[in-house]
Amino acid sequence: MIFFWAFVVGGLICVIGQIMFDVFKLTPAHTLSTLVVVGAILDGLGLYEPLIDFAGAGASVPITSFGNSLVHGAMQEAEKHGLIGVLTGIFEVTSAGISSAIVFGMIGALIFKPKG
Amino acid sequence: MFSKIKIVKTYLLILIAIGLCTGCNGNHDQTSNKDLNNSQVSKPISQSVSNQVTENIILEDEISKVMAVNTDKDILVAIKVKQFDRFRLKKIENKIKSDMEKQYPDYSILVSADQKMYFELVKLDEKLQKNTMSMKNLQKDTKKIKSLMKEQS
Amino acid sequence: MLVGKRTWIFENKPVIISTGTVGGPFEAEGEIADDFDLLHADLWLAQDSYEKAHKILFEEACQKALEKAEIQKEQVQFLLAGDLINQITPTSFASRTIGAPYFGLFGACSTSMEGLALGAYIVNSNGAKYILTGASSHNTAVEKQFRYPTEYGGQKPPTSQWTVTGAGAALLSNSGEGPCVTSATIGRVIDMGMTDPFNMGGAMAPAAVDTIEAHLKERNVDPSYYDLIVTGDLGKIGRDVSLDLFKKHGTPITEEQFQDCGLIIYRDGQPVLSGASGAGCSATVVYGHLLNRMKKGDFKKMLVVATGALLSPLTFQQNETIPCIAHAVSIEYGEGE
Amino acid sequence: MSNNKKKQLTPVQQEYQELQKKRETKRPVVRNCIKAFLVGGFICLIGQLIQTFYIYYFDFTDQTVGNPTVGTLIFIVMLLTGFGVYDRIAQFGGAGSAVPVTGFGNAVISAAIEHRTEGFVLGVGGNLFKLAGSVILFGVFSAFVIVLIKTILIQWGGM
Repeated sequence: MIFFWAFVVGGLICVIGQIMFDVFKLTPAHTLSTLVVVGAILDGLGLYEPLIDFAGAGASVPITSFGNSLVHGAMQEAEKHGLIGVLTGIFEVTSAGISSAIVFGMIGALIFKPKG
Repeated sequence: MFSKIKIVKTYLLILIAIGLCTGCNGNHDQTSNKDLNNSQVSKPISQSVSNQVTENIILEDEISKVMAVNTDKDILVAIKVKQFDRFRLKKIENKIKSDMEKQYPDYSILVSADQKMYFELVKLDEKLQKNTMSMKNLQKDTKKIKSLMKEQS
Repeated sequence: MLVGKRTWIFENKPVIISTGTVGGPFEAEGEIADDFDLLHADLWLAQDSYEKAHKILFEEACQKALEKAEIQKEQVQFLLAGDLINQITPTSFASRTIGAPYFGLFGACSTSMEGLALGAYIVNSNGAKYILTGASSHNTAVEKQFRYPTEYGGQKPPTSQWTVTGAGAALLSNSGEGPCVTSATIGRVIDMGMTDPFNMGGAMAPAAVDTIEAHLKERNVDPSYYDLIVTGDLGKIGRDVSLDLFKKHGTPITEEQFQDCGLIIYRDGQPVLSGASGAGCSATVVYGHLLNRMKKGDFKKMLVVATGALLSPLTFQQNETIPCIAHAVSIEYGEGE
Repeated sequence: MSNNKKKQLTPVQQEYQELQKKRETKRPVVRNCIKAFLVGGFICLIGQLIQTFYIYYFDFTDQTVGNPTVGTLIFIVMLLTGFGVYDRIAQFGGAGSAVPVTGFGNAVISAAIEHRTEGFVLGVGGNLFKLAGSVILFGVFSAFVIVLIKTILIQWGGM
């Protein structure tokens, strides 16, 4: 069941992205930046976590969840340390995506050449 | 230039493969082998409390499956929530937990809809049914599950 | 001799005595693969960067042209060439190898005809005996600069075009056998306020139409004078729009007569969307395929209109529009000799 | 914004753009959306499979499984990008392959591979976040603002 909903919700988030590409003629960078901000706002309103509970990877794999976990990390730290935690906590939860992209980027550059 | 790159390439691939294998397998093996050694168990551990809990919780509308295990101090409950009620997952967990705390004030209670919790409790339950588990091991396992569930990402 | 405001008539008839064209693996699968002098199976050309491969492409095109005419590179008086890369380094670096006095040109994808027009002018006025001119582009080197990294997954819309990997060079002389360059019209920069960098054909069409109409008017000939009017890289959209504009302006150019290099080079079914583009597109198709057909006698007079979009990634990001240009050169063969 | 631009156009330019629009190949929005749905859904499905696999066989919970799942997906993307497959998938899937975290990985890894010729420090290092940097910038900044507002509301608003 969770697999079905992961597919549907994940697919629908991508459709929103495609509409931003094709109808509003945004570049990929603009589209993805917007989606991240939307994810952050949704989590600020407490709406994104329930979506992850509902759709699993369907909500946690799209880039919107990046905004969500940034807010999450900052929020956790802010609860512990007050305002200063807002700054220190931002990368608390999201480090995996960024660090693995950096590491695999470096490895990729070592082994691969662009195919064209 | 090219051959050098190729050598680096193979080394890296091997390193990655080794890293992936060892990093992940280590934990796994430890947990599953432990119980086999201590299989000389005397009397079955009473699961009447958890059976009762299971019967009660399954009556809730939002719940599709329940799995519960208890020791003399703890009750661990894994629930599966119906798909469209999963939006309220946290609330449902909390509600069931507070209901149970009233009902069983002597126990420390852990309620979770986490998949991991469910898988683990199913394994524990099987062992309990086969009667291959001592109280000590059960306590050890519940302790492990509890600490696992406390971890945040 | 200048006629009108911007058309040169070359009464001494400079001759294209030989040409050289080089293509990449994607062109080898295309419609006119047989017309290339040299085709590479490897996009890297055994170099360690695409920019170096780009340089080799142009070097080889020049060498082929010289070989075929049996001319030594020391005999070449001037080299007029360019490409799309920042500061046209591939062409300049190739010129370092060739060693001839060198004018670096930038007219985006119109560079091929910009070079041919200037070269013909210099030869016509006895400024030189041998002039080498050409243009080149390399798909991935250009993509890297103008778009995204080649392995980046960005969806290209159906209006976008495929940059040609190829180089074309032509050797011009005041005497010899071959097609003659008879006239040239230099384009103005035309900006219709288009902003979509994935729709170059639509942006460049007005520049092509402007140059073609000015050429016909100033040379005082009817479109039917030419057997073929061929644009550089308008693609499907740009060609359709140009035909619309001709119809609207009442210029009697027929659909059969009006072709586009960007639609000639590849086969149907190659994933090129709206067609081919790039400085190498008009250079390879004209200096290879079209001149070969001309020599076979398929047609006698053609007007080549290479079109260029004068944008950079920077101007696009700063929300500037896309100014465009087109240069027309008429090539004739087999008459008056 | 587009209205603003329209106003600055001369009548000739406007007239031409109208004419051009008729000939411009329209983007097949509906077909693209269906493709994006299928490809995006499929990537999320794979994510879910990996996630369940990690939860079942290793000591990860729903809370902690996100990191290894993302790491694994990006590892797979490195291979697909390096072998020149991901850009083909993207031409078919559009946003379906760009929006999942795999698209983020692809943006970083493709830039790294591409600029290798300029050396590891200036090329790879300098261009790694050429495309993905804006996602990090806006993600971090918006998260900062949102949490700041929320914290202030909680601390002083007594929420």
